Amino acid sequence: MELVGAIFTLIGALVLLVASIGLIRMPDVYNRLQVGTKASTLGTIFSLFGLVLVNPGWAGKLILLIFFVMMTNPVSSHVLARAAYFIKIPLTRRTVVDKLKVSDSALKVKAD
Amino acid sequence: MRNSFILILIVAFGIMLYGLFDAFSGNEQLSELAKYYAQKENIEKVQAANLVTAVVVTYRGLDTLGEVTILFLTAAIIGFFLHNKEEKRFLRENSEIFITAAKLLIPIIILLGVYIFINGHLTPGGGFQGGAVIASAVILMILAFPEREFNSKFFTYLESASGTIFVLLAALGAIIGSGFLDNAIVPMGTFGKLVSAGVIPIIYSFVGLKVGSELSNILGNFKAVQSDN
Amino acid sequence: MKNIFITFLILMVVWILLNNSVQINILIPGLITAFIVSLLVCRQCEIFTDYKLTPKAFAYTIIFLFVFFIELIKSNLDVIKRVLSPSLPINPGIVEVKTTLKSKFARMMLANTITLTPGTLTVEVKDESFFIHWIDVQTDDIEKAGNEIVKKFEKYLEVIYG
Amino acid sequence: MNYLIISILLGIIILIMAGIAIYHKESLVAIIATGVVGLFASVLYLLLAAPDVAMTEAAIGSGLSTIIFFYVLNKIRSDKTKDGSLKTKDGRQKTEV
Amino acid sequence: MEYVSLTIGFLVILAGLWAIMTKKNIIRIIIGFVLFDTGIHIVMVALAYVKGKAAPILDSTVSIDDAVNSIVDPIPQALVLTAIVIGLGVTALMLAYAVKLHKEKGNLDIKSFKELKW
Amino acid sequence: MVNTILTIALAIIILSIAITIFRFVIGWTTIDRVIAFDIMTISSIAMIGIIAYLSNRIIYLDIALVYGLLSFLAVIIIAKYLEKSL
Repeated sequence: MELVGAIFTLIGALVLLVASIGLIRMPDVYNRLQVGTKASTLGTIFSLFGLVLVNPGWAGKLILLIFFVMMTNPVSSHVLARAAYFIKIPLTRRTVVDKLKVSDSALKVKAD
Repeated sequence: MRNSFILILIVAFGIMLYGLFDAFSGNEQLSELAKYYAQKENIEKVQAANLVTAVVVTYRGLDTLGEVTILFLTAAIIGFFLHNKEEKRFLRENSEIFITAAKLLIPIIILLGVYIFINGHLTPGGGFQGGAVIASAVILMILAFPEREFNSKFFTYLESASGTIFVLLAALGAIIGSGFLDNAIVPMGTFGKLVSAGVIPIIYSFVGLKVGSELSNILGNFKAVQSDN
Repeated sequence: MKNIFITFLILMVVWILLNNSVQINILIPGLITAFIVSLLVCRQCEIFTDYKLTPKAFAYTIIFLFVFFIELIKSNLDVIKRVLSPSLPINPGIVEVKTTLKSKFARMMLANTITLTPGTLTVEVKDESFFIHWIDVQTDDIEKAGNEIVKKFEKYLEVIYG
Repeated sequence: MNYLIISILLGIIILIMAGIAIYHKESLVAIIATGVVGLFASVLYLLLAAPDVAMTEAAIGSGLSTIIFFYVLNKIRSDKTKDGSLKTKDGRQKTEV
Repeated sequence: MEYVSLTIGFLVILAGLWAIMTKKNIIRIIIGFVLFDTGIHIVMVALAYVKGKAAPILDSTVSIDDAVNSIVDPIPQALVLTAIVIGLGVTALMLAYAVKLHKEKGNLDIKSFKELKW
Repeated sequence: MVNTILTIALAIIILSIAITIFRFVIGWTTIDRVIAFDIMTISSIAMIGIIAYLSNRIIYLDIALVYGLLSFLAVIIIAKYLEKSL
């Protein structure tokens, strides 16, 4: 059981490594944000879940931590993506469709 | 030219620091004072499992009082400097997702702050950290609902009340117990449980409330000064 | 009233998880604190009203979590495949999908789930349209994209939150 | 447990971040780098068996002071765009103060 | 490990001092001050470390009977804890002054504040 | 055995943080740097968890909680600053 948990943690660490590699390789901000959010969230969840298996006595705090990461990280990346779109960070040239630009009135500033 | 003088100065300072580094040979055991604090009978007298808390609240309690006073003065000076009447500004609407998440997270964050300063004598943390966490809940509220007015009067009252109770509890130690900030004025409880260590968790709770409201006031002042452009 | 009760319940669960034990001398300060905090913030806790306190909703919550975790793992295999392949097979774009959910909390859960599942990221939410950055666009039709991305979670959330 | 290598790596990270904080030309990046210095200093405190200090540094030294810096930076920037001395070109943010 | 931390602390102190002395922008000077502060805290905590000992919090892993021989020094940690909070207060105060100065002159270049130069 | 694997995992996490710092240094836009900051803090949470296991102290996990909270707050505030709606 402990060994399984340790291997889970190792997989989590590898996923975090993939997140950082993806951060280097992806072509524009939104793709980097996608890779970064997903891989880092799952990497952390895997690592902490592995620690739950290694040491079941700590389950309470670790589960709370997993819940916390799962709740906050997507929200922060959503807010960041929204800000990036608003300050007109360009999408990559390989983009095929941009539906948001059509209804761009959603993003008009009210004043200023 | 000027930079080279500064560089020489920095190098001289660095040599001085290297002297300190050279003279340092890692500690093998505790210093005499720390040994006194870590003795079994002294730990059982104070009953705080977290020795840092024991040092901060009882042995060096007056320092903490002075520090809280300094924070209060900082908050007062900043309020004096930056006081502006808040005007309406047009901000971009927050994302609905973020507002909902903030509504979910604010109670949990406040509860985390309370946990941190109530358990100050058992786990790492205490009044200052718990106060900082509560202040970050307040800042999350400010960010998520910018149209609500920041209620600085409430925080001022909370801060004064908890500061007064802190001083009263400390003075009560001098009257009933054996000295200023003596922690044996309430029943001690059993070592290592939540209800133990006498008056330490109570004092730390009030320190936490005080620090939290002071930091919230500072942040609220910095937010209010935004609006005069 | 129901709001305060649900907030109180959630805070108690968080308190027990934080303390990692259920002794009586830990529970009593937790009760007091959770009560005070839930009274303090009750002005903004109307988000919990939509949760249905029925056994069916509870069962669906568990099924939803299960589906969600499977999607999470699938999404990461997908990400790993994309990142590590030398040709970088991406085809990104922003598409629009519609949802029928009304409850605020359910919409937040849906947006979070979309962000954490394969190749999608919520960029903007406006009324009933979600604008989603999709790393591998297959269709730009609203209906088809909705079927592809949203439907599999929406049906559970609809039961849970109404 | 031998944390020596980990502490050396953390130290290298901290020094790189301190260099960025001093020499980067955008103030915003400098402030984020200062926050990261605090963050990894906090991990270093954890390795040095000081969890209390680590928590204080994470909450106050790295969290709240960064937030205060951002409020001040926002204030300074908004004045600057008002008199038009530093216009923002399309998209690219000029945050140098 | 404490040697490494001590070295890092000294280098961060020097970096902060360099920033304070050479930079012209007041915000950069305050950043230098924050770095200086962090460096001093790292040095103090590193000086408190005792080889191979645990954190000064007694629970199931550190027993009360053997506390003297199994914990690190708590006193510098307590001092650093208060010093960090005071550091936040000082930083906030300096930033408030910076806002005020910016309102007076319209910029933050240290060279344009000549009133107190003798 | 378990300790060895966990130490290797710790080293891998540090390596990923180092790669992220590379993005932080060369980052083309500010948003990229903020993403790098986010990933650094999230990785530090996993790192603190592993350090807590290796030192066998449950109390270290409180610090990870505070970390998670403050990284969320910092990202939000930077995003709102960039949107000019702070």
